[in-house]
Amino acid sequence: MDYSIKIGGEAGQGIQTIGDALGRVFVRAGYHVFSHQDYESRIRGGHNFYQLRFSSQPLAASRNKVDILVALDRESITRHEKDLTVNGRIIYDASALKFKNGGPAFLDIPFEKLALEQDGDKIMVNTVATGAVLGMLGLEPDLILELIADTFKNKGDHVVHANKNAVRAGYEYARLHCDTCTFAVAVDEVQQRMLVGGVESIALGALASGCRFYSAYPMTPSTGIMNYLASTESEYGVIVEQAEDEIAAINMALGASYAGVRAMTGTSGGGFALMVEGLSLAGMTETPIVIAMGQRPGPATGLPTRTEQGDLEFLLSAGHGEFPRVIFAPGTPRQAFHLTNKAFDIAEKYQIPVFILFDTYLADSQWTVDSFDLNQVRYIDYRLRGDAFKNQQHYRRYAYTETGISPLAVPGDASHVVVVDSDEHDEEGHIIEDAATRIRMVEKRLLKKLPLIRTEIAPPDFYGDQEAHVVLTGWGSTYGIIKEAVDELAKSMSIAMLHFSEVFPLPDLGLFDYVSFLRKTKLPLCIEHNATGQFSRLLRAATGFEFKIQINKYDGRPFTVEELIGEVHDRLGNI
Amino acid sequence: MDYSIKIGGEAGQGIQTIGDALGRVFVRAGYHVFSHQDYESRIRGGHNFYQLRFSSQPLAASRNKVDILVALDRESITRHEKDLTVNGRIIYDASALKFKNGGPAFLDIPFEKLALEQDGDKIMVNTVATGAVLGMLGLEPDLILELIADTFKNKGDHVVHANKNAVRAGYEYARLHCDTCTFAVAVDEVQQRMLVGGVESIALGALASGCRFYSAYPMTPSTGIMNYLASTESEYGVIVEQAEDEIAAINMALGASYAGVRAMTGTSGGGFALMVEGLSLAGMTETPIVIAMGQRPGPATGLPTRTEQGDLEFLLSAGHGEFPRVIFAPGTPRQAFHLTNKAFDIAEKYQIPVFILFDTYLADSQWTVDSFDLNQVRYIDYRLRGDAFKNQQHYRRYAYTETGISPLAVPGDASHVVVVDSDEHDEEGHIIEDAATRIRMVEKRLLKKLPLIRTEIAPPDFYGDQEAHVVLTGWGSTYGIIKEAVDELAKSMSIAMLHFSEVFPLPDLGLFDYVSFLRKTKLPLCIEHNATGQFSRLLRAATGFEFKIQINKYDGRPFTVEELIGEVHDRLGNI
Amino acid sequence: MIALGTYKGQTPAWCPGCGNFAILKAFKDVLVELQLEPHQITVVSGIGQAAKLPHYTRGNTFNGLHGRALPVATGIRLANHAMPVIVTTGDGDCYGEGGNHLMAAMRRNINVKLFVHDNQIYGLTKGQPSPTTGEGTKAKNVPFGVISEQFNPMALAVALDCGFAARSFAADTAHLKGLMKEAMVHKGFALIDILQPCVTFNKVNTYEWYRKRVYHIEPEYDPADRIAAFSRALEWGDRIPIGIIYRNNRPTFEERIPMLTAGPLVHQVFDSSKIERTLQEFY
Amino acid sequence: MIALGTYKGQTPAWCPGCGNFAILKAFKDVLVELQLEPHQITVVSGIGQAAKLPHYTRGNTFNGLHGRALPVATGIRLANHAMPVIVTTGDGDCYGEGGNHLMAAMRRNINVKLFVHDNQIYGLTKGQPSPTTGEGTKAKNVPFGVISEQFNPMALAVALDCGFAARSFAADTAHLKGLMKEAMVHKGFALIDILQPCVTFNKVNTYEWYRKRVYHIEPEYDPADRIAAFSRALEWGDRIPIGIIYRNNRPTFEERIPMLTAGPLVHQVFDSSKIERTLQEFY
Ligand SMILES: Cc1ncc(C[n+]2csc(CCOP(=O)(O)OP(=O)(O)O)c2C)c(N)n1
Ligand SMILES: Cc1ncc(C[n+]2csc(CCOP(=O)(O)OP(=O)(O)O)c2C)c(N)n1
Ligand code: SF4
Ligand code: SF4
Ligand SMILES: [Mg+2]
Ligand SMILES: [Mg+2]
Repeated sequence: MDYSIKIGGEAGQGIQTIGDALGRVFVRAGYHVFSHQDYESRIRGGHNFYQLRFSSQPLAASRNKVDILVALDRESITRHEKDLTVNGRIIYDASALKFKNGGPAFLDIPFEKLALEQDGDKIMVNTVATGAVLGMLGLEPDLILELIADTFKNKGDHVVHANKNAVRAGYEYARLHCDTCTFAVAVDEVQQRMLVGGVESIALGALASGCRFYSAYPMTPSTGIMNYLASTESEYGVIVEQAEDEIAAINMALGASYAGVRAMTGTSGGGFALMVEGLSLAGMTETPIVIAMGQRPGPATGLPTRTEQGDLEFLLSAGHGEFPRVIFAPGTPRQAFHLTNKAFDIAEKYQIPVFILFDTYLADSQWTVDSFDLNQVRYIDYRLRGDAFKNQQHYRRYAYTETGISPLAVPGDASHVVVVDSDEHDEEGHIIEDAATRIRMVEKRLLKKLPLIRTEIAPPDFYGDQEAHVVLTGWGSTYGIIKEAVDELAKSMSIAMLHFSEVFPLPDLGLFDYVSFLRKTKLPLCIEHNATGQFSRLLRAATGFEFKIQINKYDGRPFTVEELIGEVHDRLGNI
Repeated sequence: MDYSIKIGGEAGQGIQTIGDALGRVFVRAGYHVFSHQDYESRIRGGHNFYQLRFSSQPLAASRNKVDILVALDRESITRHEKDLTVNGRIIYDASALKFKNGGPAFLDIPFEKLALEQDGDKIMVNTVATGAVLGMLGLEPDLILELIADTFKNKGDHVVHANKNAVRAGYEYARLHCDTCTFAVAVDEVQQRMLVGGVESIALGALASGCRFYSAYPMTPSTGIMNYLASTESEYGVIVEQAEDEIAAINMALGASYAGVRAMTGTSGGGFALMVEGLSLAGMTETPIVIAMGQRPGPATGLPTRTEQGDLEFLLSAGHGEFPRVIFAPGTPRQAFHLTNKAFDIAEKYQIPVFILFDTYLADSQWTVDSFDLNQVRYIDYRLRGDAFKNQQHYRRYAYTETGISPLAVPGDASHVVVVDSDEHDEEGHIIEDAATRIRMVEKRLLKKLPLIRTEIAPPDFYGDQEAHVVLTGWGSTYGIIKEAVDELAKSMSIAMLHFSEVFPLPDLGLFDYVSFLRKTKLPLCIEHNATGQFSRLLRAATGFEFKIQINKYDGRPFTVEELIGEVHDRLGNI
Repeated sequence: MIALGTYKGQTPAWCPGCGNFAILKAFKDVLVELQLEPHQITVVSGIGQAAKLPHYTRGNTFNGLHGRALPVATGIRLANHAMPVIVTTGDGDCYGEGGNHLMAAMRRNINVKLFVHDNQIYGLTKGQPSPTTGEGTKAKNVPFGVISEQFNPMALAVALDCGFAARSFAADTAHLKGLMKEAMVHKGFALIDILQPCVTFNKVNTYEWYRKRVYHIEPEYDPADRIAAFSRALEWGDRIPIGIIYRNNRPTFEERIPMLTAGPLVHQVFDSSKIERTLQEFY
Repeated sequence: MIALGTYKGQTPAWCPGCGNFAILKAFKDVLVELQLEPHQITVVSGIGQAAKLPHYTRGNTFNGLHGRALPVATGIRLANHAMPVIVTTGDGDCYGEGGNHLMAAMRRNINVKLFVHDNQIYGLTKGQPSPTTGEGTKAKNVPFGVISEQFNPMALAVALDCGFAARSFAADTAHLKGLMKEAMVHKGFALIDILQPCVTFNKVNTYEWYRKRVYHIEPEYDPADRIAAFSRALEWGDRIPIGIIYRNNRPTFEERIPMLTAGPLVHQVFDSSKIERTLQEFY
């Protein structure tokens, strides 16, 4: 059982409300869910859609086909009708769309009329549509009614009641009129799972890591992190500050981190461009910071609400001068959660900047997850605080050590002073000019730490045939798409996925020699959502391995599984 | 004949005045000159020096040894005495330094007293010292007297006269008291040459290229470009604007370029970090711009007055999204001049950002140059202006073309409008959201231009033995140091230099297959003024060739020729 | 003939009812009344709802980065000071991200017209507070309400001796058009802060809210009196003055640059022979 | 015992005679008089001559980037509002590169003390004009003289309702110390613009020049009157007022943040068990 529902309409019509509600219901009903969104950079009008898939099997991506199309505007039909499955159905409100189609796939449901009948409020069109979808599927309405009770409880009984009626009206209407519907939904065993999106997972990872300060300037697709963290401000005692610009955002976070709390910022490419000087400051002062960097298609403003993996190389060497950094690029919400936690751990342990490099596709897609593994969450306070600090005889912020890691103390906790400097400095943190100190500081800050940091990096994920002829290599948000493509293609060929979520520094070859593996395979392919193959270049610079064949997409939309399969087929001639 | 003079003293004592004057005199006397400077980030005090070498042979670097040490402070003696040659001399003013050394190398010249005797002005100490050096060398004083007449003519006859007397006083004193001096200066034929420094050469290159607008924010080592251009403002009709910050600097330059004039900005790493978003804007809008990026040791403020090659990788991928760029890294003033000209030509031709990546060492060093070859200067106006623009039937700023290059028109010159947009846009420049246009624009802006741009890039400089066993590879400002090291080492081994001044994109292998060449040699070495070998990594990413052995220096000082020779010797065991 | 159609652009992607429509209309009307052709002006904008305006009309356009319209406009004016340059921007774009450039532009008195669509909110990014958002206003990312003091662009303008500082209201078309025209003919930098209802995200400062409060500054008012202007600039609450708050006659930046007396830089011919003489100085 | 020696730091790399020495001395004196220990304060600075000050004394120090001291200071205060935070900065650093942060800090009223060493020039980079450089001043990069209007930090402060805005003169030690102490005890953001002779690059605004012009604001003056304050702020020329120009009692940013009522963030213990409950909301 594997159905895809597409909700299409204008910005502001509430397609997200419908999609989110359906997703929640399916999860509570015990299904696996995957959803992603496609929207324009405008607040009202245009054409957006929400693609939602649910199944009794785990899901990792959307599929092209549509079983139920909820068309809130005319364009939804024109654009997406072609994707309808044989038994698929389009539901729409003929009077609202001023359009009528009597074809067997079309089901005219008077959303507006039904909504108005309940409580005279057009807003409830979405609730009616949600009910209608459930009705067509023949899924019991209890779960949605429960959800409505939860969602609207703050708005009073009246609203809850009206919405419940609206659901029922849509539900009944669909059951009655979709007499030819053949959807069969069943679930083997109901297991409770989370339904969670990319940005929330990052925010949750930050909370689980003891992040106490988040300063940012709004920018798609990172704003969701700020919003989610803000909603937990008082519960977690975390401060979320909207900075006057991105320069201030990173500098504030560095100030907070210096003062002793775990700090983070988040942005997208254009905003990060403004943080680059601050990044270098983090490198020089050895101030821990986590930066969530949400990619969208560039250059410049580009396509602000769409997706791309175009900023990997930018991050690899952003900032003047040389200093260590780590870049994680989660491929799933679970990775987003755990890698954010790891980011904090490594940032604090090595006193370096660590990135969570995500993108709009991951940010906005929702996955079902059995759970996040809280036992795996690491929280070690590496700071020198309170009595431990007081007990130090001497304190030097940049004391030379075996590992290059100097004690990071909390200013004010003891009678020692904590001095950090963006100039080259001595062990105490004061400006110097001499060559000898410079050399020792570069060794301390950079050369000694680099090999240690590498030991923290986990090998890439391997999935599929150990002896695969074809290997689909990817990084970051393409995880699910590649995985599903491998599942399909495995039916007809020897294939595997190699996925990197810890992308810089690249994992050592000790535990898993992926380079030898790639050299051995007949058709190693690198798949990226960018035009020039940035990861592929990184791999070559670091290991010498060159992907002769790459699969790139740079139109701002993620690959669909079907597209990727097609691209792979196109290249099989190269074996 | 090959003498080195070192002038040491505190900031503010005028060592640069002495050095510059001596340099000018030597050049006018027909010698080749090379000078470089070493100074702290302070305005008064500390210890700085100016190293000046002159010879009847062409020069490309400083040497460790000192023939004449002009010690304006005590520290000059403590630090640099050890570098004195057997017949070398230290001149100093015992009463001013409150220090006396009767040794045969020491010559006490009462600079202050002699200066005061002329005109009661201590400022002339520098003039006296300059005269003294010339006296020791036995070089006729006419040239310096001429220079003084030039330099001080705006200050009136009195000042000229006093300074001439001061020169004579120093000159006579030295001739009289340096009776054991054995300096022998001679020049085969007097040829007129330029004495010119790195920053000036960049500025001159900009002027020769028709640069009309330079907006910048002061930052070492780029400020000299702004100062020099400002001094020519009215003559060239060039506007030099000090922006409120670097963000404004690059955006102003883009505005000016859009409006139809050749525009440039200059900065150093920290300032460039703030320009990164604007760089991406240049990429997206296809607005030509030349950026002079002066490296100094980072991260962050680092060592503000010293040198490093630490920002190459930063520039390679600065900016979000993908767009073409070109990076030139001149190794000599002559290259600085001609590559700045080439930068403008390529920026305008392909409508892309082009970098002149220099560093403090190149900025502050002065070379003798026979001349800049003005016939080689290229000035083609690629803009669509005036009647040519008026005669267009239609105009679209981003029209699709074979080459990806669309007509770049001057707004206002015709009745067509010129629309540029930082969002993804259509041919007319208006915002779009669709995938098809996006794809075509990425092709136009990036994929079509890339191969064309590569054809513009010249092969690296090769110098030395065609069958060399040892190859010293470098880029940018190390040119002269490597060349002189090769000259020395060639006496005892088969060696060559491979120097890249056009570093990105890397030159094609068609004209000169430097990769095969490197693979063939026994000991290919990569020499960089940074800690991690950035050029080496670039070469590997682009060509697969890996330098197994690198020579790096990251203390903020350039290699001396002798040091580099030592480093090479240390690695000969690897052959 | 220049008519409204001359200025027809893309269909706006703004929400129905948005205050921006009225501003766009006024903008076009003024250009028509001034009988300027599209190629005779350059419109510069940043990023935001307001900043999309140039696409919804016709003209030379530089739609740049969030917050950075003013430096671009400055560069354009320095390269071609015969070209009227107008910046259309939002309160976030101009008073938030771009604050430093605003101060510099006022100090320069660069002859650029700055029309700020001040909806007291970040519209395009879905409702975060901007510098002009009222204290206490709640948003998703500010659940406890804004605690920075509301930014007063008029007070800033008076403090920085801005050549022309005015306020208008999107829905008062005649007033807005009048001010836009005055700004266009003013010699020097001119700021109009245009109160603009955002019907989607700003539920406080609605048409109604503004309408109840705005009043036309009385004709006797003397905008040359800087102290009086400062008092008037501070007025915000039950009554909000619209009109020219402050005006002076400082010389423009452009007219003080000696290199520009020979005409716009872009039209000055480049003489490639000069360099030879310059190089002589290095011998 | 806290004495002057407690605050001994590196030997200053300033030019002999520089106005910064007097400011440094006053700064140390005030800390001694307030009996604060070095670890009980944090000094934040940017880049410039003024910004080197923290190295020449003792204290927790964050010497950050050019122009970015205020955001760092803000972050420190938000993480630890029990820590007095002082920013030492130059006119270029704070009014030039950092202008946007200055406006934001005033609007926030973050409890940071901002001491601007205003030498009306870029000292460390060898004499380019700063925002406070007088019109007409020539420099290597501005051969025809400055044509932007001189920036008036006091006027800006009054316009942005800055909690505490004062001016002093480096060579008037008693006055400067008095103001520094008042700023330290003021609840909220406090700016002191300190006129500081740069003996090397500023040949106009010398000790002499300042001495002839500065006068102490009369005791009767009421710094709470914003309009009067604005008039006073505009006074610059033959007579330059020094003293508190404007002061109000706005609540500080820190005290308006609900999360900080439980004490400084840095001392609030992290409860790692909460996350489990939060995750439940996603089922
Ligand atoms: C450097 C950068 N930061 C953030 C953004 C995201 N962004 C786009 S518009 C905007 C705010 C727009 O607010 P305003 O200027 O008031 O315009 P409005 O949409 O309200 O008209 C932001 C934060 C961006 N595009 N670039
Ligand atoms: C981003 C950046 N731009 C430019 C510089 C170079 N810089 C260092 S200090 C300075 C100006 C200092 O002027 P001011 O703040 O007035 O300090 P002063 O030296 O006069 O005390 C500049 C431009 C820098 N360090 N960083
Ligand atoms: S969000 Fe607000 S400002 Fe933006 S278009 Fe809609 S109503 Fe207008
Ligand atoms: S340059 Fe000026 S500000 Fe800097 S130390 Fe010297 S006198 Fe002081
Ligand atoms: Mg707005
Ligand atoms: Mg200064």
